Amino acid sequence: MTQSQEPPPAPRDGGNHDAAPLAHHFDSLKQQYDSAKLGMWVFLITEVLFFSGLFCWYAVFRANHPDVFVDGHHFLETPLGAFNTAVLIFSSLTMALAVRSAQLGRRAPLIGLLSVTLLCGLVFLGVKTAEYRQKWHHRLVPGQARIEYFFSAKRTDGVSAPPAKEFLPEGEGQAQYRQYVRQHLAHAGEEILTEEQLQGRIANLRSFMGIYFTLTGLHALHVIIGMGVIFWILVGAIRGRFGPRRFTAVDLVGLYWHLVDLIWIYLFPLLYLIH
Amino acid sequence: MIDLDGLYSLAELPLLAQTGGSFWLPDAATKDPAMDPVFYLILAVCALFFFLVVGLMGLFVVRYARRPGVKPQKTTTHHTLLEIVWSVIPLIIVGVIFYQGFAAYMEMQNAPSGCYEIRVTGRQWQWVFTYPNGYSDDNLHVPVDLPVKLTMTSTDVIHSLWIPALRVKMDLVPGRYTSVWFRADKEGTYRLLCTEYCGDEHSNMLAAVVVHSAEDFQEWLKGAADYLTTLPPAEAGKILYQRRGCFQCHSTDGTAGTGPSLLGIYGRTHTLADGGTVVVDDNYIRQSILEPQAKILAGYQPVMSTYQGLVTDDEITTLIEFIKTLK
Amino acid sequence: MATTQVEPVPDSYLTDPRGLRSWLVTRDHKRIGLMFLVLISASLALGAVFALLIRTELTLPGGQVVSTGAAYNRLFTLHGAVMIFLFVIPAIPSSFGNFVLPIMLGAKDVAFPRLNLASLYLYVVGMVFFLLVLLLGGIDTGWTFYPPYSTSTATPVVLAVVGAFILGFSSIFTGINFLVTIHTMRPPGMGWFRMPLFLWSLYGTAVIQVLATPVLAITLLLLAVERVLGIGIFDDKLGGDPILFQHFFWFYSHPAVYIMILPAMGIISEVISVFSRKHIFGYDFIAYSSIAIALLGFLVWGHHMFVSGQSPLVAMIFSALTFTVAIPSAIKVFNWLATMYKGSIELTPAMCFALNFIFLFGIGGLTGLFLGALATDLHVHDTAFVVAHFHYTMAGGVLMAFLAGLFYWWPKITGRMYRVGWGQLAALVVLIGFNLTYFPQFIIGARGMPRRFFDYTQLVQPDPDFPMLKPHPEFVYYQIISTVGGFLFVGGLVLVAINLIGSCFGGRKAPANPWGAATLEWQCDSPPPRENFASAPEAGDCYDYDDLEYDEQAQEYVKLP
Amino acid sequence: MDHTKTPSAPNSASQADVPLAHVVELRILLTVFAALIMLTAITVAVSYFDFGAFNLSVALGVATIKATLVALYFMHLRYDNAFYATIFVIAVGFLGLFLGITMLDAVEYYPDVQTWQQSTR
Repeated sequence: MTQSQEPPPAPRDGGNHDAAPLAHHFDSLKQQYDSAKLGMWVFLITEVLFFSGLFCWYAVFRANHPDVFVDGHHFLETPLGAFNTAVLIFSSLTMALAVRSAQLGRRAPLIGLLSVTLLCGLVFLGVKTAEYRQKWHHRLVPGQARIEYFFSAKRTDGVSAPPAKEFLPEGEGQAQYRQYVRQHLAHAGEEILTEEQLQGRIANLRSFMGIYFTLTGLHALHVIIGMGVIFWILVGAIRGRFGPRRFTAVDLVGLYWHLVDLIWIYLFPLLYLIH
Repeated sequence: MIDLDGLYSLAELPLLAQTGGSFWLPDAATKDPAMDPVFYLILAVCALFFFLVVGLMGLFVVRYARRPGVKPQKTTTHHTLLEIVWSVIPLIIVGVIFYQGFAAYMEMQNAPSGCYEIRVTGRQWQWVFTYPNGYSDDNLHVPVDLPVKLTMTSTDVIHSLWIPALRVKMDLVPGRYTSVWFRADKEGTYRLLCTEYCGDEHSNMLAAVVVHSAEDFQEWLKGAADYLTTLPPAEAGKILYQRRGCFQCHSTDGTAGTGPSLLGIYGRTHTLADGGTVVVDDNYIRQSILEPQAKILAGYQPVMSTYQGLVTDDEITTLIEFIKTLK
Repeated sequence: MATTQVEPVPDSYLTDPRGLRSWLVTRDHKRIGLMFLVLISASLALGAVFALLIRTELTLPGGQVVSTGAAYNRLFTLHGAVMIFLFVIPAIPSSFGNFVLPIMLGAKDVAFPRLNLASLYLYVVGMVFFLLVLLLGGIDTGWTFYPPYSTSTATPVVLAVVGAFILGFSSIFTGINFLVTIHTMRPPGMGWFRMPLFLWSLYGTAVIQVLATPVLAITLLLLAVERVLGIGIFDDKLGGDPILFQHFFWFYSHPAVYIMILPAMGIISEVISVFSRKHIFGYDFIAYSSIAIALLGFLVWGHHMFVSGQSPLVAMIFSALTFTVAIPSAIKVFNWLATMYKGSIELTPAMCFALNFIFLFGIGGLTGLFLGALATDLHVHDTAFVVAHFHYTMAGGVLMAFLAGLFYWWPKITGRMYRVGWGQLAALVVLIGFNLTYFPQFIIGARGMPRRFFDYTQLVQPDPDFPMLKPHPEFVYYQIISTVGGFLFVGGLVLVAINLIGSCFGGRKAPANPWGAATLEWQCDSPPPRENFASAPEAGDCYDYDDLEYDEQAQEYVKLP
Repeated sequence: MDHTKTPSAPNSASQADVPLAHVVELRILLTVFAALIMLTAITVAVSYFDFGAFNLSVALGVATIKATLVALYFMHLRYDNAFYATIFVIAVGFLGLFLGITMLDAVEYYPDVQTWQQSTR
């Protein structure tokens, strides 16, 4: 850090879009870029460790209750999961290409590729929503009764207490629910004979759906955040804010998006591909 | 002068450990507690290193205090051999401590065969000790000189059983069993406490450990279980009401507690939390004890945990008879 | 002497630019550090109030301050939560770390100044959540949030959990910032092994913050999800596993104690060397030991679970690993002593607190041996003995180092000198008060006093049902000593506050280098100008005091030509 | 830890044309994409066969190959400073440590849960 002379006047925004403005506390663009990139990598590490809690939860349950997963995965649509995997991988490609375009200073491809990436994110979320809706319809969402209660007028009528933290709905819904579980498992080639078996399956399903919704829900949240920042750099790209020496933001968002993809690459077999 | 419920005045308080045991550890109910030698070994190591470090520190502060015109003396800024020596010596010492602690732990962990087995259930905020003959008590009675194994679980939150005199401690975790074993060599009465924070009355979750001679123990066990048959049901129920801690939530004088008062509750129709009604009869009381969450009276929280497996059918009958008398 | 005429102060970071708004949107690491210092000190004060209430309550058996266990449980939970999440974790990195880290590197700021400001605001939001919890009546789970108690209690647990979650991100952001700054912004001539040891300790801290804190975040999130939606994770009634929570929680919370203590050790390394006027002994070993502590700290979390129902196999592994982490700490202490040997020791307040640190942390660390060894842990786990142990390490370690750092850098931060004599007195009062408070708790803990115990009446009275049961009336005696000590301890802290705050009003203007330290922060003015250095500082050996001479006239150290 | 290997040896002089980062070739990116899609197809396909105890290992093995490809090429780890790859591997190592020990313990104490469940059923 040669501070003997004044640092070169930092090019401010406007005029030169090829090089990033140099913040006052850095000496060179390289130093600034490397700092940002290292910072992003360290942040990605925190993300890995964040998800490690979920994977640990999964691993402990899978080791001790393998039947939970065998029963539960019958209720997921493997083709949808596989399709979503392909969509995310494709979006990763377009993101990687977008970073390349930014590095090469090609504005039009950059805008196009970012838009495609964003679109892929939307498709992913769309499929996810369809899957979630189906689960909601069959009352497979953990805490569904409590969520319904929260959004209903009952919450404020002063009489009704919140439903217990139970998975099974009350009354008529329960009969339907039992019927659905029974039928679905029969469809998957498993005949449920006794009430005890059915109870066991329902308990398993409840554990599995807890894991499924928490894992995919948190992943989906990351997808949404990723789409938010992609939208932000898309706006920047349209305004011509990136250039061969000014692509840090695209690069970092790309890293984030790839990590989101990477996590899904594990979630897919762990949740959908079970025997 | 501060007077503690008329028991001690401040001036009479014992200055040091005049109440049994050593300065550091309480009275032991076993002849050679496996832990004690480890405790004193570590204490000695601690004392040695503390006086070494603080002694040297004090010495240096005095000896090398800044004096005008006196420069600090040149010494080397590193000495690898020295560093290795003072890394390896502590390593060896902690290795020894680990081994001692581990060996004693294994002794305390592995129950011998032929243990007298007692089941322990922790609940907010009470201990229930169930003997092989089905009798339950809220204090722990054990025979002397016989290894005793406690198989423990909890019906609500995590508790922890600690008997300082026996140097044993183990958590009671809901949804699973844990166990400890011990052999008391000295007859007497000792304290048993809950050491895992478990809610409002955590500090009142106490019990006594009574170590009987072998004959006394058998006699006690026989006699203790007898009250159900020798006393009229309502009176037996009253004893049970006290022993099982029902009084903590359910009063007998009409004041509402955590749960409804039992005064005059029998035979009346009550509104439930979900809007329905219920007549308090034998069946409802039985259900409320075994499945407390099933029908909650309006105005109360579903906080009671089940007594399933903790009371026998005969005991419930006596409790119902007792409740009937509360008019 | 101290109140010479107040000279006009040249523009420093404190006054340039002026105005409240310039503070609220500042990206200057010094301002952020100073604001952290103020907020953290306020949290310490709040935690200390709870502490005194607890101490007063426990003086005698039965209710003194509060009348129910429920109220007492809220007291100790809030004391623990405030002290851990709002004080000890951010205490040193966020305040002194932020202030001096870039200056020690000769840099103008940390790598990500905006992230740094975000960290401050997250801290404030977390604080607001904790205050909300307080206003809503407090929570009663203990700071550890163990389920199923935490998933079933009626108190606002989710609010507190969200608060801790947010504070976790504040900590992560600080960690990322420090890690990157140390990596990419060292000046020419300052290789890794020429950095001040405080930076090594902050580096180790940042590693833990980055690796462990996210696990706390996910743990708390899962707890909240379980509590709100009833997903079975930790609660056995919903098909979960209560022990799993303890693994999750301690995977963060054990390394977290090194987030707390490592920077404290860093400060002590600086202070001991400067005030002994001796080059630090065994630089490499101290540096490596910081990293060793950071990494080994991850391998020992299960020693909090020896009686929890953890399997004996895993307990044995954790016990063995636990002892390895004792070695790097021992190395540091021995090196500090070797540094003092044949030095020229000056008992400034900072040095006094550093010596307090060695005294108290020594006891705290050594008594850890009782808890690491399996057999003894079975006896003393969850008793007042543990309370004493971790207060010796956390309050005796972190707080003493915090105070040492405060007295050490105060002239640099505020540009004012405090009264040395009063500082020394405070250190003595704190030392005596501290030992009176906590040493008795070792004894009563080992003799049968559990922790988190509202009312110990039944332990000190004969039991009418069991006349043979020996009560422990001596507990009362020790508790009284402990409470008296507690007030003395806090009194010492008040002395510190009066001395330091008073120095802002008419204290002597601080010279650039009042202590004769060789790290770079003493080469810029006190308080430093906005961009720290007028001209680039020269990074030399940061523990070489040979060319620094005390100038009686200017009352500061100057470089010999 | 040799500091010259960490990002941006700080004394890099003022330089207008030091490249900031490597630009990955188009061909490589497309190849990696094709490989990823193929691996996805494979992992779905093999999930219909039963390898007994190896099912999970196969699925996770394929996932790990895919993840490595993404990290090496899409995330540039192959071309960037080795330090990024190092910390990424360390992070995964800590994940393994956390998961491994916790699982070891959970499996060890599980019999106590089972006996409890059987006795209350």
